[in-house]
Amino acid sequence: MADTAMLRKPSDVTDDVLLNLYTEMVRLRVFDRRCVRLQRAGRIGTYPPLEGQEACQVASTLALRRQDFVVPTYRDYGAMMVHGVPMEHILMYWNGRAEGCEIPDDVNVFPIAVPIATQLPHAAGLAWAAKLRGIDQVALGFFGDGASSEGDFHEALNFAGVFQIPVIFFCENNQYAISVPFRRQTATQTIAEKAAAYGVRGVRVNGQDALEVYRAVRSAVEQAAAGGGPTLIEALTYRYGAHTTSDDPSKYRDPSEADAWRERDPIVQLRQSLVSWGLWDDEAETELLERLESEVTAAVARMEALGPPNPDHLFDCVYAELSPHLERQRRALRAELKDWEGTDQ
Amino acid sequence: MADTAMLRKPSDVTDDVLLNLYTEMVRLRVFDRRCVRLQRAGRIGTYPPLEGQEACQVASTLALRRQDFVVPTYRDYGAMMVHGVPMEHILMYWNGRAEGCEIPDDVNVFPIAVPIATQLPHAAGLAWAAKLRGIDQVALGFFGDGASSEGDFHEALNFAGVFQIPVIFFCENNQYAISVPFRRQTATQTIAEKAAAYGVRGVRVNGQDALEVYRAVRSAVEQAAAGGGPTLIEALTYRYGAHTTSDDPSKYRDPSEADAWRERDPIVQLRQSLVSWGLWDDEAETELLERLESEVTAAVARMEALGPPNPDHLFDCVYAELSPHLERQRRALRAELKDWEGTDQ
Amino acid sequence: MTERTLIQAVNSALQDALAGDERVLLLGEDIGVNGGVFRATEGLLEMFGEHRVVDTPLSEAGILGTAVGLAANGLIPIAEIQFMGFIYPGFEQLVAHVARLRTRSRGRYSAPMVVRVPYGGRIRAPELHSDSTETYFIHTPGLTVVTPSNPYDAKGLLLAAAASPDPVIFLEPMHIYRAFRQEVPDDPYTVPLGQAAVVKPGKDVTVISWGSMVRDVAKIAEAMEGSGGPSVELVDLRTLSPIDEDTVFASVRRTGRAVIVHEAVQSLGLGAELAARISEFCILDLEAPVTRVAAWDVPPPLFRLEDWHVPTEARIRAGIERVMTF
Amino acid sequence: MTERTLIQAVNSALQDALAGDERVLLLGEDIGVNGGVFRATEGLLEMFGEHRVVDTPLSEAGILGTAVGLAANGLIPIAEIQFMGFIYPGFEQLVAHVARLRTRSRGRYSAPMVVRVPYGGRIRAPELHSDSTETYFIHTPGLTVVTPSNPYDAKGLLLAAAASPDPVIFLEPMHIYRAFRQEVPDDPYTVPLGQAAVVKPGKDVTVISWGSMVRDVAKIAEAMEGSGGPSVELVDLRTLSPIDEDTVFASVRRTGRAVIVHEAVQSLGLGAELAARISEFCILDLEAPVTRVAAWDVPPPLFRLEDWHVPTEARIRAGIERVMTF
Ligand SMILES: Cc1ncc(C[n+]2csc(CCOP(=O)(O)OP(=O)(O)O)c2C)c(N)n1
Ligand SMILES: Cc1ncc(C[n+]2csc(CCOP(=O)(O)OP(=O)(O)O)c2C)c(N)n1
Ligand SMILES: [Mg+2]
Ligand SMILES: [Mg+2]
Repeated sequence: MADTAMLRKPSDVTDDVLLNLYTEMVRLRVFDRRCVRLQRAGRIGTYPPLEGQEACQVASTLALRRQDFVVPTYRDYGAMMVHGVPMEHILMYWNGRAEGCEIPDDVNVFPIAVPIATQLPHAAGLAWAAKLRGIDQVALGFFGDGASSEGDFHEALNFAGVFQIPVIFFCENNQYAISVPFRRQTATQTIAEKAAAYGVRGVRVNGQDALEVYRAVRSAVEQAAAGGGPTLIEALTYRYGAHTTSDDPSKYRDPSEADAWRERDPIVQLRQSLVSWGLWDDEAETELLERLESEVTAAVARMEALGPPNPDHLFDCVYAELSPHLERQRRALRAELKDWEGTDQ
Repeated sequence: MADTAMLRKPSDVTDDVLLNLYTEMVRLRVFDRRCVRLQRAGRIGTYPPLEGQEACQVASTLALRRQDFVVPTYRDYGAMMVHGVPMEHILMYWNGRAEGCEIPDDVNVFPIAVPIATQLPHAAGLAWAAKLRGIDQVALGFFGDGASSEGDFHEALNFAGVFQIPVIFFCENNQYAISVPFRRQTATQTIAEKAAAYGVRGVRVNGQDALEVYRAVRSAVEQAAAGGGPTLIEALTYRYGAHTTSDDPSKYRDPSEADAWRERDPIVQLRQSLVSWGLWDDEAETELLERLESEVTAAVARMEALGPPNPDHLFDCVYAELSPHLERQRRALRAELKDWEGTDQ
Repeated sequence: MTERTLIQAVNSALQDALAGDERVLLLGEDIGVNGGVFRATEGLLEMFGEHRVVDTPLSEAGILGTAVGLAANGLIPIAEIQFMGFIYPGFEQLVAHVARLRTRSRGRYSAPMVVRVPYGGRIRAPELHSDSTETYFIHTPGLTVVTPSNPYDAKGLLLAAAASPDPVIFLEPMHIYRAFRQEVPDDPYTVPLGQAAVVKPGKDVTVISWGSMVRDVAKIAEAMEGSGGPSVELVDLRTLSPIDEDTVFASVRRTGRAVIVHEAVQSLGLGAELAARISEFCILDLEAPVTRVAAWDVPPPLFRLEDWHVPTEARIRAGIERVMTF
Repeated sequence: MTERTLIQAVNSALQDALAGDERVLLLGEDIGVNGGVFRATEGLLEMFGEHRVVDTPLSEAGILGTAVGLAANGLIPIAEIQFMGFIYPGFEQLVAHVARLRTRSRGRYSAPMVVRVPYGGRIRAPELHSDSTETYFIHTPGLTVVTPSNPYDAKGLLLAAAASPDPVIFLEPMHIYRAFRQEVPDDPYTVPLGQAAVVKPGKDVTVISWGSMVRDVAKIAEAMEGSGGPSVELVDLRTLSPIDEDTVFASVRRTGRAVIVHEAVQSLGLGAELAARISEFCILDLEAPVTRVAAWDVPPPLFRLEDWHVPTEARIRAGIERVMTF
């Protein structure tokens, strides 16, 4: 994006949206950096940082309507929060707490999919149900560049094409699947071109440009909602940090690569634009950062205020009702814990 | 193919090959029709006829070299025979006899894959091994139009593209997966165009034209052998008959469709050309049919001359060696059979 | 009431499910225009239209994966997998998602669906069309696994499965799809999940079986009894997960002897779990060790050998005699 | 001899396998440049080059499916699946092909390969990274299933697996990847497949376990014995399929009591098969019913609850006491 272009204020996006895009991106970054520190301090478990991918997650999700579904991977807790999942649930999840899996009833976010690409058929199914039920609702399924190699990617895209499902497949192509570079993942140059193999629209956008992402998703939502079927959007992006906190990126890539990407940082770029359009200034920035730091601090406090894990959670949502066999197992565990609480181990 | 074109004798294919193409196609047809009758008479089990697809199976396989691998589906027993599997083994297989699974040591044919698309990664692996071992060998994996919807199709094509594997994926697009028409299988117009999603060459040929198929595969073999990587070939074809002898095609398609395809019958077409080139006449035809009928009769006789099924076959190839547990089970079965033979049940 | 075969009972249940709840839809390969390779869905496309009886692409992960989304967004998919040997491409979706969606979302979402799977051998089918791998599903917490042994139960259990809030793997024994007819009500009814049935009372030995083997055992039991042999109590397990321990244990405690008969291979077939539980909970009543009669621990063979793979009459008799003479 | 952790022993075995047989190649996600997410393949790309240590696309069916072809055409693939929870997308290839290739071709082809799979819980890993679903593989005829409980066995069993003519699922207990070191020979050696080990002799009760639980049981057994409890004979099964009945039965016949401890969920966990077989073959020597101590029959939870899911010390002790006081 040329500097001159940045100076022209877009007419197709309201100031509210522009500010929202920015503040949510900053929110994710503040959250993300805190989580990396929390993990280092042993206060949460393994954590997959998203820094660098904020525009992808925020702009795509803000372009959805409240009724639309967000179908995330492990790295898309940012999108989940933007769509309404409380921050402390995300913290609890990465801290291994069952409570972290809770999703409020009025928030259309699906649980995090850990097995790669498996969420894409879910997104197709959710949106297909909406179509069959005559509901005005789309689903957006996130996935990574690596996910494009899995069979589930193929089967989901194919269903979407055949049944003209109102679903959006949003690829955060951060160019690595853990250590494996994109060129080892596929012999094509892009993910977007794969859409053609399914009779699906394919679009490639700059994933560091929140506005470009926003417009692409908004248009895909409009088309889907109007019966125009599915879209595959590939957003070129980069994770600055490690794959997860257990990963050491210096094993497989040169740190200069991340530095180069930071030059095109989505947050810095949007801030410059907002400032140039008179929508943002240093004071607003300071205030925002303060507000976000305390939001995160409060969420961490709520996570840490949880009592000890509740062993009933092992059993209570496996089936709608416990079988006598599971009831017996639950009783046995309760008895064991009672003994255990009685000792001072 | 226009009639005038048929009159010009090709200069890039020897008379031997032309005659081979023809006689092998007729051989498959004679075999196939006999099998349908055998099944009706209860002399073999469920059987998937190939009539209509002879050019696909014969011309593709004849374009391979002896050292190349044929990796078949259940419908490609025709290609298997062309590449050297004895006819009686095919009969035994469809008659539920373990002996039918035998493949001669010097015949590079893989076992029939029943689960759809699963053979495609095998073909890629076989050819990849050849490449890694520096052997001049390619593998040709057959598949149907329906198979293109499975994840294994995707993963195999993707590996082939990434590792530039000397493999050929040969689609017999007969336009139905059992009852499901091609347009319900994918939103694209062709299978060939899907190759682009993997950086793989894609070619579409007339599957009723043996020469066109032969040339496409020959060229793909040459490219693969020269380090030029994989090719996906889609041959448009049609099965005249039922999916298997358990299937009733009148449930899902108009008989006139098959009639129209018979007008472009691959055998009739090639015979007309051969006759016009002076390579074939009625006498040769009569002689060929007689020879083939007795070949099939002899193969059927060999199948039917097999003694009772040997229960040891249950155990003898599961592991390289029997564990004591399986040895005990085999002993128990032998004991049971001894008792059973002793009675006159 | 109409005399129906098992497959006709399935068809009747599917029709009732579609008619009774507009959230129900059928998904599968060849289930629409063709009416299913076994004709389980015959006539339903015409009755309910192509949005409720959906011919899908050839794609089991696609079927089961989209079913998760369909179920989570208010529909009740009943998926047909053509044969048990072809459910494996969708295994990841079943194990990682279908079975765990409720837990993973702490109840916000669930995946009420039925996965219909024709299974078992003895129909002279081609390779890989004869697997009995119910263990894979029984060992997966979150799934309910059901199999009927007769037309009446087939309809009632299938309607119960469709009404279940949890995903149900509904195994249909192909061997008895058309083996016999039974009076089956035309109206909808349910046979409760999780309840075994004592299909034949007896006092000397309990035989536990399910699916197509129930009929074999019943015949053998009658023949043995008729010729002065032991009195066999035959328990049709019907729901394979969760196990109806009350019925099983009560019977074994009464008879003091247990034989389990199944088509799955022996090692870690469900007989192992039943034997382990019976030995644990009924030990003081057992007169003999629990005996299993199962398929040998080798892959299902091509069909000319399949009758030697699954329990034969001789082996079932021998199993019963073994516990009687211990 | 070098003191090695279990993961280092795996690395050493892989190095020896690659050096000792040029047909061996490694396939997997992140195994090359990155040296594996657990560092099992660290340094091997540099030593053997990218044709022998192959970073594949993210595609388990692709890995296992091409491995079938690679193995059938003269190579010996050792595939790494990143975690047990991620083998399911390749399940069809394993069950329908890897396990059956020899049978299906009557011996013309076979699929000698090793599939290395980190498994089990208790490393505070994210969701789905803690499955112990060895049952799926044990119940599949044609597969050999192996798991070491210490560094020495890890290297020896892995080299035996690589030399096996049959496909081996090699389960690596992540919990003890780095838990302790042991003297491990630098040179290649094998620990035979199919042989359990009596890792601690005893006379009152046999405990059978495998993988990471062996260490837990050993500690508990010593503590119990130290405080005047029963004398425990601890059998490390090592090969889960086929089961070494000789060792297991001999031990149980001697002690008269058996407890099985595993991380897999109880229902149709391998404990079920062991209990069934022991009850069948050692019935006359048993002083108490065989007891199982296993994970509860629910999915492995997020990590804050995982220690309550798998057998705890209290539960293992209670199991041993239960058979002692029966
Ligand atoms: C089926 C499966 N295989 C392997 C893994 C282990 N794994 C976790 S993340 C990852 C890389 C994913 O790469 P990509 O799709 O590009 O997403 P990114 O992490 O870059 O966001 C792998 C291999 C998994 N979670 N699921
Ligand atoms: C994984 C799997 N699912 C379902 C089936 C059942 N089935 C056998 S053949 C067939 C249709 C295959 O169609 P296509 O790939 O076009 O090949 P064709 O039979 O037309 O040659 C189906 C669904 C199977 N064999 N494997
Ligand atoms: Mg990535
Ligand atoms: Mg077809």
